[in-house]
Amino acid sequence: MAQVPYIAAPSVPTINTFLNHDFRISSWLLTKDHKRIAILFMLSITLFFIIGGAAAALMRINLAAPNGWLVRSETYNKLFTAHGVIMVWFFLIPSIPTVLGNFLLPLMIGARDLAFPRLNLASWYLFITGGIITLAALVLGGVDTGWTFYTPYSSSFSNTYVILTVFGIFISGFSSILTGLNFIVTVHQLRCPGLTWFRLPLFVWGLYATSIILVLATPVLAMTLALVGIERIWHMGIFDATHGGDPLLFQHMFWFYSHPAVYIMILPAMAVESELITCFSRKAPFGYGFIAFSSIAIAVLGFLVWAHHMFVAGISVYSGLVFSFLSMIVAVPSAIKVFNWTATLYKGSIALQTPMLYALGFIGLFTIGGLTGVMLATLGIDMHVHDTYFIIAHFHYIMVGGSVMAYLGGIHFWWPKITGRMYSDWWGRISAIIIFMGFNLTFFPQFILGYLGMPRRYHTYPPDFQFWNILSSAGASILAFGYLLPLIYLPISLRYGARAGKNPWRAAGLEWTTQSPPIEINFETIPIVTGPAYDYPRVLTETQSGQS
Amino acid sequence: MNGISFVPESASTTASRVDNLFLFELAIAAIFVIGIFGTIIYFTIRYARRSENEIPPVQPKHTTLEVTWTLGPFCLMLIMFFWGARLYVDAKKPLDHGLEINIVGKQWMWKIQHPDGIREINELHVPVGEPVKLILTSEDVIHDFAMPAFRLKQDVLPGCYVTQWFTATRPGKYDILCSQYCGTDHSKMVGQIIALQPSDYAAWRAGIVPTDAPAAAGQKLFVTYGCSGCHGQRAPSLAGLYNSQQLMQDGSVITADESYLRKSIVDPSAQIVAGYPPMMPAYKGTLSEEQLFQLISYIKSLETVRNTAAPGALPDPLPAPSTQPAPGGQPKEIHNFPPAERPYPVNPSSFRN
Amino acid sequence: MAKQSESARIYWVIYFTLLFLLGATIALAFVDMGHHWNTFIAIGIGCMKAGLILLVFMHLHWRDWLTWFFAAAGFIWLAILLTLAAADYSTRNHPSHSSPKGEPTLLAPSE
Amino acid sequence: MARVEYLNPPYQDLDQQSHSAELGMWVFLATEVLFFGVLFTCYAMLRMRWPAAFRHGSEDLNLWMGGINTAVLLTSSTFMALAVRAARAGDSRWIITHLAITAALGMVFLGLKATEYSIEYREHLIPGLNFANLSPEDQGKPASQQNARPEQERLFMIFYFVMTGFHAVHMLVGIGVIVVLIILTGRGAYGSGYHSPVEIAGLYWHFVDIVWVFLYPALYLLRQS
Ligand code: HEA
Ligand code: HEA
Ligand code: HEC
Ligand code: CUA
Ligand SMILES: [Cu+2]
Repeated sequence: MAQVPYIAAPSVPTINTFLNHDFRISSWLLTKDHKRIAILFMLSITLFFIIGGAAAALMRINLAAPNGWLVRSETYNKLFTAHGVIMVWFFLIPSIPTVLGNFLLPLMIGARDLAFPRLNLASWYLFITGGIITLAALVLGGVDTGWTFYTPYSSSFSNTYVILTVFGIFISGFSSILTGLNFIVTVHQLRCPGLTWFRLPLFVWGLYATSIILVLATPVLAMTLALVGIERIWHMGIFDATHGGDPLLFQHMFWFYSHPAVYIMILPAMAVESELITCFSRKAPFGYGFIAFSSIAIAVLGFLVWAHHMFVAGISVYSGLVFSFLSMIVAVPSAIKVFNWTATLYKGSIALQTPMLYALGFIGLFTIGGLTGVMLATLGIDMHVHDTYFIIAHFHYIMVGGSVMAYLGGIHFWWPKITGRMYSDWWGRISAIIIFMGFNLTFFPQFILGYLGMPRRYHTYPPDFQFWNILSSAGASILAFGYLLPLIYLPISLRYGARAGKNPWRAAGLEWTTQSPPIEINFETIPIVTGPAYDYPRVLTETQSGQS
Repeated sequence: MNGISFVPESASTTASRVDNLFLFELAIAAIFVIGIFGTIIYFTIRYARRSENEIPPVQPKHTTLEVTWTLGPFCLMLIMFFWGARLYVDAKKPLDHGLEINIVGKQWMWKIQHPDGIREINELHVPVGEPVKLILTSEDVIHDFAMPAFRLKQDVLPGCYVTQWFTATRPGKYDILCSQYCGTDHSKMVGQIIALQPSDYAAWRAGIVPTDAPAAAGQKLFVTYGCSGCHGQRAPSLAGLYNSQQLMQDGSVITADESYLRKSIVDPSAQIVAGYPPMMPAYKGTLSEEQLFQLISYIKSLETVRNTAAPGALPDPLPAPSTQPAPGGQPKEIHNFPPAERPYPVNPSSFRN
Repeated sequence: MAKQSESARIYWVIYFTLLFLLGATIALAFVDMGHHWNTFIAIGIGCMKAGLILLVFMHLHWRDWLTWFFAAAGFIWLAILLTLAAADYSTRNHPSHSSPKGEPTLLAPSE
Repeated sequence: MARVEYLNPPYQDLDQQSHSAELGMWVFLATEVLFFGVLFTCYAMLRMRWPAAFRHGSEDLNLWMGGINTAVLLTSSTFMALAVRAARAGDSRWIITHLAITAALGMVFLGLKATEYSIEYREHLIPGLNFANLSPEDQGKPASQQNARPEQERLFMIFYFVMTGFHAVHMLVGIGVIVVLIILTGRGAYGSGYHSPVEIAGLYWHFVDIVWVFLYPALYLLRQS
């Protein structure tokens, strides 16, 4: 079933778009257009996703048997480190903000670009430089510390390319900071006339909350990793007990960044989610204010809970109690969101097109991931399952089942806007379903493995655990197949897809009032906003008469 | 493939408590997950788009609903928090009695010393029904002593002592799995806890020729490393030192627990006892973690009440170390942590070097 | 955004206040006030100096709430990091911190 | 008298553009606070851990040179503020003069800092290079008169060098920016209509000053218990 655009694409053979006004390579590599930079980011993170995914595939194949039959333990350790580092810093953290955020933020607030277009380009270059350095470290021989770089292993014992990797992450950290800074200033300064805070799309709220974390947490990571590098070079002993330092100090600093960082990965996903759910049920979100403020609440409270990763690491029992309690509190705003999305469906006009399938999958999987997160925040349970596959399952449910699903949903939703073409909805839905199935088969068994006690980062394991591992590996191959499909049908749509028209989904939002793909300066004239966001009755009546 | 199991064996007093809490949260999670999935499926069917032109009604605000689903989960989470906190505090507060076992983790094995001198590697024999207190440290990186069948784990840090206790409830063999990534052979850093009925345990001990008990070994070290040359003469007597209050040169007061003793030996200049010159050499690097354990066991066995004489007064005669701990592995004199000085709950990792 | 006067005087006033505070903090470093008072006072004076620089040299005084917010954010977040980390460190049993200076004890050698 | 040639694409007018730039700088400074914040936090935690050794470290630093350096920086900040004032008044001659004094004082600061480092080198205080338990003077003395350094003083010195080092790097960047501004002002770029780069560079310079205002007491002055 080919997608029939709702607005018959007017026969405009050569419309002028941001894509076709200049074809030279330099016009891409030196572009200051946020839309082109978004596409540069999209291509780069896709590459990183494939590399990280390949590492995951090798790991899963190895874990199909308990004896570590495929790779040696050194290699396995390098695989999961590469997988974690790449997936976190070079795929998921940049994913939604730099691709969808970059592309859509100015369009959604009626601006011609981000506040600092040159910084935006610099951000991509920093990202790519950091990425290349990290990849170089992998090619030269890899790192085996895990993505968490725990000292003193990383600072004194590992003899792999820690410094190079850490340096790559350090550089790409500045990319994050610049993106966050750019978004914050853009939202404050460049909203078009009439676009008050409470008329903003929820996507913008989510990105704003994300940016706050990017700006305030990333420097902590940068400095902490710099200290690890310094320790390695000069054997300083800040994190080394034999010199009077303290290995737990590193963990405090690392998680002060990395817990907020997990919200960097989920807040934009939630932001996408809010757009998808409203569009495909053609209703304003239930509890706009609650969803908007819960984003900010998550961003702020997220900074208060970091030591829940350290419950059994030797922190004081008192701080264990405090951090457990605070972690429970931070789960409340997430709960608010889940319930509000579900309530938005009520009495809607629901269409299960590809983006919506991803969106619904997101709610379910995020809920499972989140609820298991609350289990981990419960002290009595964490002291059994800490650093087991239960953790692995928890965060893959949120990060893969949640964030990656939302990213894919967002890509499918805005693909017509970005490229001006419709993809095959049939293939889209098939792949969404395959990914959902494959995902659950991969990661649900890991909860059981975790409760059984299988530690993470194990290259070999006691044979009792094999059954669940085989299920998980089987699931992973289905999952990989599912991910393969969009990599095929989306590029195909660029050539063969139907033209999309301005607003194929009949969605609300300023970005849908522009041409698809937009022109270079987004809007011929800066729009003026007169009503609230998500005014679906109006949008639907307008688009009905074909005038949008 | 070795069968399919959903829940690990349960063999300690903590295990069933953790399981109960887990089941409780699992039930709540299941209710929410099923509820949310159910609602979504129902809505998508019930409100499926029937015509391209339908315009859904605008939904009014519903503050009561919002407040309900904010406070509801929050209250549930409070229950989880308190329940979990209870368990955690019980499991992590140091035990003041029980069979004390020293464990040194190093890449990639566990070295275990029993109080009566029995040593094991990657195997830990314990009697059922008796509390066992582990004092753990690492020689290199961070490890984690995980005992899934007991539902307990504790990170093992270099340069400091952490404690963890458990009481086995069922005889059997249970995994020890190093759960903190520690390098190449992290996944091979596994071992077994062998829980035995008290009678079997006694038989096992009888069948093993113990090396020197840690305290006795420590006594020898005390002489070979020259400690006895100073202590009792120019340096403070160590008798009765363990768990006493010490005044330091900088005016602070310290309880002389294991960690303090360790640091006094490894790095004496960090904390100087009031009234003495900082002349003691640092033994860092000279003594292995195991030897440190032995020296400390020896110092702990020196029971005499501390003399409060000023420096320069006649030194105490060095009392003879008490002999082996009573059979049954009970160290005799561990009256740690009088509640007055140590607020409850006490931190497991009492201090880090 | 309130209007700022054009006069240079305020900068010099602030400058000499800053120098005075600098002198004060150096002088106080030689006085032993005990009970960590030296630390609190030195950092306190640092905060005063920083405040003056922020308010006048960086014109924060004449800026809107948004600028105030971001000017404060860094410090507030740092305060979170410091307090919660210190909360952990001070409740672990460091022997060197069992009790503050000077308390009489049972078993210490008499002076 | 908006100077249209400085208006960049996404903005409607220069005012909006200057405000954005300034806000951007404030946000950036917030990240800088946390950047240094990590060092301060680690320093504070380890200082809590080893009070005596860190105190000994503070005593080994040169309080007076640090004090003079603080005064130098405060003076430079004042001149920076005056430069911004001149920019608002559109007086490019005074912009250049004040900026030049600021940069010169910055160089003086770095010079003094370098001298301090070299003294510390002679005192055998540099970890990883020549840190030793005794200062060279103490080496000949009988043990009872030696002022031996506790082992953990090494840690203190590490923090001292890392923190002041990062601060010095920020100073260098600041001086570079000021030099560029002087050149551009000389070409007539900034006047009363448009001077936002001067304002922003000012913010940055003052911030670097603030960092030092905390570094100085934290490192040099905590000599009592
Ligand atoms: C996007 C990423 C992401 C997100 C959003 C979260 C969200 C949460 N995480 Fe997760 N977490 C990770 C990624 C993430 N996490 C990663 C990567 C790790 C491992 C790092 C490593 O060691 O490598 C980890 C590890 C981790 C740990 C450490 C475990 C350990 O190592 O021992 C803990 C412990 O508290 C935790 C808790 C939580 C909690 C409470 C939330 C909450 O925010 C969840 C809130 C959501 C909900 C609660 C669901 C919706 C609510 C309802 C449906 C209402 C009903 C709810 C109740 C009644 C409870 N996480
Ligand atoms: C954003 C984050 C992200 C994402 C998307 C993923 C995706 C996946 N992860 Fe990952 N994972 C992490 C973040 C992530 N992970 C982190 C942070 C860790 C901790 C690391 C550490 O301990 O330090 C971890 C650890 C981790 C482990 C534990 C390793 C261990 O502790 O020993 C496992 C094991 O199963 C695993 C599996 C997978 C799988 C099967 C996927 C799949 O979803 C991936 C599927 C994708 C592809 C396969 C690529 C795309 C597909 C194609 C291009 C098709 C063609 C390719 C093939 C046919 C191979 N991950
Ligand atoms: C050169 C003499 C000398 C030697 C050798 C020596 N010590 Fe000491 N020791 C001292 C002095 C002096 C003190 C008190 C000052 C201080 O705290 O450093 C002390 C303090 C101690 C303390 C803390 C005592 C208290 O009252 O708090 C312990 C424990 C200790 N030593 C154990 C040992 C052990 C074990 C050895 C051998 C491995 C050893 N010492 C070797 C001189 C010595
Ligand atoms: Cu030891 Cu992992
Ligand atoms: Cu977390």
